[in-house]
Amino acid sequence: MKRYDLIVVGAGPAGLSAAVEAAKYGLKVVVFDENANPGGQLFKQVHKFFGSKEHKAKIRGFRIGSQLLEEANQFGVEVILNATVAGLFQDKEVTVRINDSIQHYKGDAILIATGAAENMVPFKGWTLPGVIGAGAAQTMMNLHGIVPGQKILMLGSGNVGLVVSYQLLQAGCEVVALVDAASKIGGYGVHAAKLARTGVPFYLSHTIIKAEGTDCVTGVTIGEVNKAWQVIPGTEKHFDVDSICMAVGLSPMAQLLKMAGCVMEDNPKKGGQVPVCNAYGETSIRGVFAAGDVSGVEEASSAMIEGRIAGIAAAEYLGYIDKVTLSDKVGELESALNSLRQGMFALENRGKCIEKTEEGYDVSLHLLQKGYFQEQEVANYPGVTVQRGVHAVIECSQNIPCNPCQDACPKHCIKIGERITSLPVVDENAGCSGCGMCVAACSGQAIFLVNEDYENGYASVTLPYEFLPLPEKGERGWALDRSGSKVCTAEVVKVQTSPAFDCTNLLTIKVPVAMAMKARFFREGSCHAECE
Amino acid sequence: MNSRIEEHPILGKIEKGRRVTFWYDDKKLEGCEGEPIAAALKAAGVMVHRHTQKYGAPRGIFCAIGRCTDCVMVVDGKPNIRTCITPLAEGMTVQTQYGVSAKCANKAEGMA
Amino acid sequence: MRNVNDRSRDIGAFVPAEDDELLICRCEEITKGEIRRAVHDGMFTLTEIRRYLRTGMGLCQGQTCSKLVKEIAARELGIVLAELEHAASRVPMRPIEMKVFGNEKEPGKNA
Amino acid sequence: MHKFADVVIVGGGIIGAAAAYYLALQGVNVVVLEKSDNIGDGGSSRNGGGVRQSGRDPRELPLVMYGVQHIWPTLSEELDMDIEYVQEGNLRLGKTEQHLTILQGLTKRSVELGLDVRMIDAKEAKEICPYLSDEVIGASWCPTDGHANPLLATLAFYRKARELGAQFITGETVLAIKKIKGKARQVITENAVYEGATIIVAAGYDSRKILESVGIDVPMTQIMLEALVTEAQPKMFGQMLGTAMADFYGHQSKHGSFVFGGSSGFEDTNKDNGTPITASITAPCICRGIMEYFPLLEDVKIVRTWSGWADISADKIPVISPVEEVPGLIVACGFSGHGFGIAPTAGLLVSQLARGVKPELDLTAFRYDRFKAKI
Repeated sequence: MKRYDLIVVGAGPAGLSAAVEAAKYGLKVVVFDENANPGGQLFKQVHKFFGSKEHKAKIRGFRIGSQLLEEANQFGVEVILNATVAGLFQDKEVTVRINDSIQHYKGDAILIATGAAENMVPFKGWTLPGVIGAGAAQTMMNLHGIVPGQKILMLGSGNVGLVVSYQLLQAGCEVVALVDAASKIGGYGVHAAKLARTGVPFYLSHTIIKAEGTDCVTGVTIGEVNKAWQVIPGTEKHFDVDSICMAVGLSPMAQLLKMAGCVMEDNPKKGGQVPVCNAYGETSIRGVFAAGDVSGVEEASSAMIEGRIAGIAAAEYLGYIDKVTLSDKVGELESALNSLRQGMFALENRGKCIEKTEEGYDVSLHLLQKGYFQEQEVANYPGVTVQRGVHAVIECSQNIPCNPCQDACPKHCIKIGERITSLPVVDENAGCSGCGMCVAACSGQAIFLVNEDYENGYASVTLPYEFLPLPEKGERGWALDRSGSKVCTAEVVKVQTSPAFDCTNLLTIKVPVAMAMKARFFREGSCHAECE
Repeated sequence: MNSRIEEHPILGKIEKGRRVTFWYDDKKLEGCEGEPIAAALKAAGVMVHRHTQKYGAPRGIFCAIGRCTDCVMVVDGKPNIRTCITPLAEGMTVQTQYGVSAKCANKAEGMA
Repeated sequence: MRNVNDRSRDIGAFVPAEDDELLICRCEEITKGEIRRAVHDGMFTLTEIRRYLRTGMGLCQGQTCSKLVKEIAARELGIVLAELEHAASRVPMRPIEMKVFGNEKEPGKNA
Repeated sequence: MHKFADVVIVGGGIIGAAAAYYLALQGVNVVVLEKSDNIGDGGSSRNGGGVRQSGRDPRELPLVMYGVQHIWPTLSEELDMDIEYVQEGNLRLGKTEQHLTILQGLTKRSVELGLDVRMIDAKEAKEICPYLSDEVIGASWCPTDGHANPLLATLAFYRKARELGAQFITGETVLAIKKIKGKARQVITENAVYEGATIIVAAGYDSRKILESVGIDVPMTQIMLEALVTEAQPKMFGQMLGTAMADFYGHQSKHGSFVFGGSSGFEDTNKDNGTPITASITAPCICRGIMEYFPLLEDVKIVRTWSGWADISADKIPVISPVEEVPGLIVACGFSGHGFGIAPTAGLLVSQLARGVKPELDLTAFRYDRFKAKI
């Protein structure tokens, strides 16, 4: 029977990273993936990643996927696509369906990296065509170039709900509302802010009562819930929609590990039923490893590091490296992994009510309930300063593991320091040149350039813009505030596009100087009727 | 608005396979070779893939990654084919599934 | 030590709820009410509920509904989720045609 | 914890549940102890669901014929739960002359005991089941055979018995039986002592270890068989199917999915990791076996495969017997992989033994002390 040193199931971030790492130490590795293209969730993620340089921060998901693939080919990893692993048997044997045949393989070590699948929240009418998972929407848009719907309601305010809603806007859909039964937004504040300022309303403490339609979704009714999750009569609100997207969490797909007889545990913090693993990702069966969302739902960045750790552990298990090399290599990776697992969204902080940032700044409750800061709150944060001339305004208020803005600024105006979860501090006398590198580098699109001396009576605001059609210089339209409401007319005075910005265009608009700290988005549109 | 994304702000032009024709029940439709059947149907505005066995309820795309099996249809005569992961090919016949078979196969089985 | 599960312990009578009509298992079309009633018929484990109602026995083999069924059963039994063991996972992970399943080929010769 | 009951049953499978049902019907206070977490987790839920008379060992025929005449047809009604009993006959197929001679032998034996079963040629077999391949040259045909849903039948007995007051406890591993003043009185588990006037041991292969504690041995081995389940299909045929060489057996369930059991030839030596786990070579082998007889099923998709242990007694028929040298003990195990069809009858007979009533049918052939050396 054909035998490999390491058989990896799943060519996503964890699987590919593990395969690359193991191959680096000489292991003969094969990766099976049931899909037509590898990369797992990576190839659906068009947003820029968080973390720091070692986590490939500010690089878009699908570009990381291609880099991993190149590395895999470079180190001789065999990646077999359209190959469905049907079962994991005793003696580390897998049967794989390839085209119209079943093939048997054995691995001296097995690594399962099958990721996670979407949770469901049943509501009346949830089986109607048009009700889809958020991952399904991402797959349709980013993989197949198909618009999931024209008018969409998003259920779920975690990072997936926020990011996929933003991607729906980029694909040209209208997101009529973002709804979550929780009282506070689950994902990063910056993701919520970049959505709120385009005008998408947030309905926290709300849930879906029913989806309407006979053959497919034509509308939806939501209602406010009390502490006991019961809908409060009279708070019903109706929307005409053709799609409802569910982003209500992920569950590990650990069936192969359970089938093989690994000891499993049901851990709500990890997303459900996961294999019990040691620090290297080894399950209760010697030589069977698990990495990525399958052993605990986090993000792709941690999945990649978990994959590398498991890949190295497999190399040690099969005697390709000794214990000392193992602990050195894994030591570095573990510190990279731990740096990701800090801050407000760390595993141990899930569900906790955090009122202050590490530095002691107040956390904005309004941001967490409505998706945007109240005007006066913004000035509290170290990234927001008052300066003459052009300067960066960083509306970043949560301790999340992310520091690309620090490295992006050629003039070192932005400082985060050792702990990458610290809030960015703008140095008032470092002399910003207005290059906009920080605006483009920010994965959360939370950095603006503001110049209150642009012209007498007028200020300029440079904002990140990732939509089509891209407005042109001289075009007039509306400036929207953080809540997405029109605050004044605005004129586009500059549009910057450059490969260094990686598809984040910089739009500079001219607004009355009083609006400098209000205007945060632009929507073209004829404003003759409503001019001042 | 056409439900195919011609140009994406991040992904740029979406390259697709050559145009092919296929049968959807008794209508002739067009799609791109190699894209999932479900994508071609969605682009053509088709939402209902099947009607369930017990309640005859309409179902369509739900997970789009080949797991939930809600998008199954009768493809080239074979029922329960997951259209969200089956690539489209020239001349395919795709039929709405009623219970576990195409309506025209056995009227009695299908929903009135 | 296995957890001892006395099936005559009182879990209270079945009380109809207004969302009993809600469909939970999409493949086999089984409602929330049927799952709750099954628990009161004595089906105290997910494997028993699965065999009794066919939840999770459809084409997707429970990938979509098993978590929902578990939450409903745990609430009906008044126990924590972790106390309910998922049903066994079995080959094949995805449906495979009989002629393909029977067509064993040496690796590397994927014609 | 010390619990008392009239009858303590070891084993929560279909035999234990059926016996508990029939006893509870008579107002007897019953406790059923099941080692695993689930009722019916052993062979009771892992079999092909055949309610088959043809091809059975002659000694078992009276039991299954009694069941087919008196219990199976009204069992759904009696337990007020549809156990999907279908009586549309059994076809045992042959493709070679050698197969036909085997089938003729089995048929002759059953006819002598009054069973309506006969040999038919390929043409007649195809009239009964049009989907058969042309390679089938003959079959044995028994019109009164049928099949039912083993999962539902087991849980139906359990549900009704529980409703009638029988106490079922899962997760209770029985360690030993203890005599008190010469009579079997106590069942010792990891957690408690259960005491009763009568103790029924119906725990499949595990019965052997439990009975050892009172000096009784039922010669049994354990083999692992596998089955596969397909996606639902439109109704194709209602017969129970099998082959002369038993390379596969099964039926189409009311749900529309097919359940086919079979083996790879290694069922005596299949390895497991403590739980019944499938082997990578078995399902492909069963598929090939099925397609030789039913080419039309080649595109049907398999959605699940599972396996289970069968407790095979030395002479391939069960032990259903009181044990006079351990008064109060009754044994019901060793159903050798074909217990489902006779389970309701066996449950009834065991309940009669437990109540000290003369069993409906003669059980001498199933004595625990029948195992004699060959010379």
